Amino acid sequence: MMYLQIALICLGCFFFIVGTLGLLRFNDAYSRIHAITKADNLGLGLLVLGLLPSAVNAFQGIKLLLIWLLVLVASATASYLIAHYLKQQQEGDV
Amino acid sequence: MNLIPFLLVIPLAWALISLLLPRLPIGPIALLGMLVQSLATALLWRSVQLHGAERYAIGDWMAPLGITLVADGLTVTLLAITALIAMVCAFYALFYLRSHRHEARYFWPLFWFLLASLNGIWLAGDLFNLYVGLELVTFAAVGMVILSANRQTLAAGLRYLYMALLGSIGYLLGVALLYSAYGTLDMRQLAELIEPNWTTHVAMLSISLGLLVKTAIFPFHFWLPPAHGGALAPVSALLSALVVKSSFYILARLWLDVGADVLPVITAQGFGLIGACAIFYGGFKALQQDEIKMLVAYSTVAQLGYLMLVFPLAAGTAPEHSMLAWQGGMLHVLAHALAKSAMFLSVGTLVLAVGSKKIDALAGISTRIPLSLFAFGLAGVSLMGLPPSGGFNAKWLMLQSAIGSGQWHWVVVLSLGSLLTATYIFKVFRVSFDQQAIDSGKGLVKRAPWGMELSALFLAGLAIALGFAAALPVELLSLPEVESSLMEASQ
Amino acid sequence: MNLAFDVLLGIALLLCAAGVFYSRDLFRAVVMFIAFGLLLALVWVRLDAPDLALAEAAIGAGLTGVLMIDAVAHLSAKNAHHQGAQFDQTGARPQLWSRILPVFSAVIIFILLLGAIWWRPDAPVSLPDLVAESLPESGVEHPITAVLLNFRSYDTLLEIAVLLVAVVVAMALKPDTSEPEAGNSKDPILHGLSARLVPPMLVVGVYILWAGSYMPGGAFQGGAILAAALVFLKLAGFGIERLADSLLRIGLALGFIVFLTVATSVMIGGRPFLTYPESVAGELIFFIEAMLTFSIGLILFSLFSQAPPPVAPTSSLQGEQDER
Amino acid sequence: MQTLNAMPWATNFWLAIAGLLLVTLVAGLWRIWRGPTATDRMLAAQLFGTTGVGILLALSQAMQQVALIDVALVLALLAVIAMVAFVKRMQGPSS
Repeated sequence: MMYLQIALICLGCFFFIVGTLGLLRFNDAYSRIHAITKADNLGLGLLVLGLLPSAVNAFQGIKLLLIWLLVLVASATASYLIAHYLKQQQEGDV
Repeated sequence: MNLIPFLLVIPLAWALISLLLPRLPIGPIALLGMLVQSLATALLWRSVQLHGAERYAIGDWMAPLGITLVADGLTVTLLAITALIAMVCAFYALFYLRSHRHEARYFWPLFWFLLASLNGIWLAGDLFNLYVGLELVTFAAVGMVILSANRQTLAAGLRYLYMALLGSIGYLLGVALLYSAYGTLDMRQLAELIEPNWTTHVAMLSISLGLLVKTAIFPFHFWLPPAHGGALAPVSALLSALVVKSSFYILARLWLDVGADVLPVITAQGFGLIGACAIFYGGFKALQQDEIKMLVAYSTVAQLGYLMLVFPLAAGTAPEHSMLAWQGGMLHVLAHALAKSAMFLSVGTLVLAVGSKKIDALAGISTRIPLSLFAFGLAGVSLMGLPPSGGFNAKWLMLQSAIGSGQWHWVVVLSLGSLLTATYIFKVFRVSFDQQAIDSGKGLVKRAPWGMELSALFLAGLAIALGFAAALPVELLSLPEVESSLMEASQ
Repeated sequence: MNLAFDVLLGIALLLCAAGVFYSRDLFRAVVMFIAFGLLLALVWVRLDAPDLALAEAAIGAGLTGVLMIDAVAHLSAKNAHHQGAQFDQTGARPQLWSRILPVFSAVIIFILLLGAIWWRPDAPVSLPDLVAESLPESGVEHPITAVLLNFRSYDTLLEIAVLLVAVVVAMALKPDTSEPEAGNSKDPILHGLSARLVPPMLVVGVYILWAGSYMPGGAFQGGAILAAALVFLKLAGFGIERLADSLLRIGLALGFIVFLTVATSVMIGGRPFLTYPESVAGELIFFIEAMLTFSIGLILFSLFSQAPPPVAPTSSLQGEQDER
Repeated sequence: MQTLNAMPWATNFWLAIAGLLLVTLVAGLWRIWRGPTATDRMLAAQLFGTTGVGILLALSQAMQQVALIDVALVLALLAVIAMVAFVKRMQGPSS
């Protein structure tokens, strides 16, 4: 169990690092959106999964899952909104 | 029944009424509230006079766990002057706000919150509670400044807000240090525990700087003239008479009750020095103004400087001289509050009557609107410190203290300051008595409502009357508990 | 490890502060400030003050950011209208002294404070011990709630008054005629997001309020979450700011009214101001807190909604390139 | 089955994770500073919100503070609002 936890958490961190690298290195905003959603979805998701066995009771576990779920919904929508906004901007410019 | 909580509950309740029921005639209701408030204040005054200082534990939790309110001689004096000036300003505002419909709706809730917070500060016996009181004063005062919401008052109000917040941070930082070092926020307990050490000095420095910013003492004065000069007349009166005194009061309380033993003489002399700078700088700037309200606002900067002279006169001098200085300083607070509110109210009437803020526009009005000009003049007499007036008594006590303790340089400052005050007051008179303008029929004015002229005259009359009745507040100041702390201060 | 983490956190916080301070681009400063709020919440965590972390996460990282973005949008909209007439100062190159003076005074303050903390005497009085001793009589189990709502409830009462004053001023500044948010509620995605996010926000807000009696949480944090939910609804185009004026006023003041009424009515029984009868202290505190949560939520939301929506499209900001 | 927290080095492990996430956050500051557009800055802030949630969760284990999960929950709920405000306000009423 412990090793599974460590593996999940490290993998989660890996995605956070990848997301940040993408944010820094990619050239345009669309690719950067792509990068940060990796951290939102996979990074936090794996981290939460890795945390679950350490939760003190079921209530805390549910809260952990809820956090992930909320971030998923929020980040997906925010990404859509900002991409949509960018597209409008570009069409407006042309 | 103990009256202390009612002095807070009454204004808060009236604030809610005027906020929630704007359709009622909230102006007259406010006047009724002021009568109730004054009655409560008078009863508390009497009780303190008879039985000495009172302490009140809120929520039945004893300090240091809970918050204690204290009503001693100084407190009831300030409560009384607050109720008095606020009542007259409320009466004046009834007439003044007729031409300001939008502002009138929000003036009254802010007025009551301001009153509640001022009373809270006079009564507070707890350092953090004073911080909360200061915040409430600041927000209500800034709100009142920007009521008329034009670009000048907004800018002035925002600058006021930022400076006041900066002052609050300084105060809070110092309070946090004191709390971490002594573990209590109760001022009486702190007075017993406090020792002169590095932490105390830094804390007191931070607190003092913060409060100096809020009191608009010389290098930090720049926010005051546009804020006080730009606000509506009754607001300017309340701000100059009472609000700036609240932070000075805390400063005085702290040095007097808590930090008396840890105030180095050099700090006290430094306070006196910036006070002297304020007197001269404010006086010169007042002389240069061509708008009448700005002249009065700069006069406030100068007059606040006198308050700072109390510290060098009281610290490190013989007990009797120290006592004289404190009495003079507190009397100056009262005299200036009365005179300055009278001045702002009368100026408000004058500006309304001639329809211009310029001093030149007042040419020849001495025959047209003599009552307001007379009120302005009476208030000016007190500000200059001419006998008989409250201002004279205050400066006389401070002079005696300075001469007695051999600090001749402060004697020079006090006398020159009065001369400077006379110069800028007479500047207004010279214009208004301009014979040529009177003959040519210039200075035709609108009639001012009688209530406005009367309120200013009433306050100005009181500023003079304080010259005869100065014994009353001075006697209260030396009630047992205050006296003991005064003695500590001088040892 | 602890130390390493804290040092890193401190450096990050300072970087953000410097970023806010030295940023000439207003929007960059705002984003830096949002990041600063987030890091500050972490600092409170490390200082063992989860209550403050909770408040900072809700207000600093959430609401303040929204308010500031809103303000920047207003500024740039105005800027586009009268071409740079009044906001020239924001773009002006700051004088050298105005960069050096703050740094200089910060260093002096830092040194003074360092000395004050280093040579700090041991506190002769311990309030935390007193709080712990009196906690059973307070009616709640969480010491911070006991201090805020019972031992020092007078401070809290005045703090609520401060909030109320702030919103009165905002109302006074609002022009008498202002249009409601333009009805661009067509965006189905945003609509869907609010339908999914606002209910959990309300549930969490109530949970945080309720948790306050035995663990970090309470009226301020709950109120901030409620306010965030309302802001969200407004942004999503639900016309909730069109509440009746009188209803809004009562809602804004409700918490204060209840607090003041309870505080005063106990005096009828001969108790001092703000003394809860011990048998019902817990219930009274919860009741007051619930009303406060509602009012605080409305107040914080009102501060946001009193401002009229920006008048012009603000695309000028988007194109603003960073001049290095 | 042994969970991670039974280990004596668990605290340090969680702190290291939190520290690692903090390092990525500091690196992200560069994007806020550089921009070049407001959108890029907001994207960085968006990532910060998620990273902040991650750090709080890791700290809740490291410091054995259950209350921090609540803080993370609140942050997760509210971090997105700034983004929504940005998009709505920058679009303006014209769209």
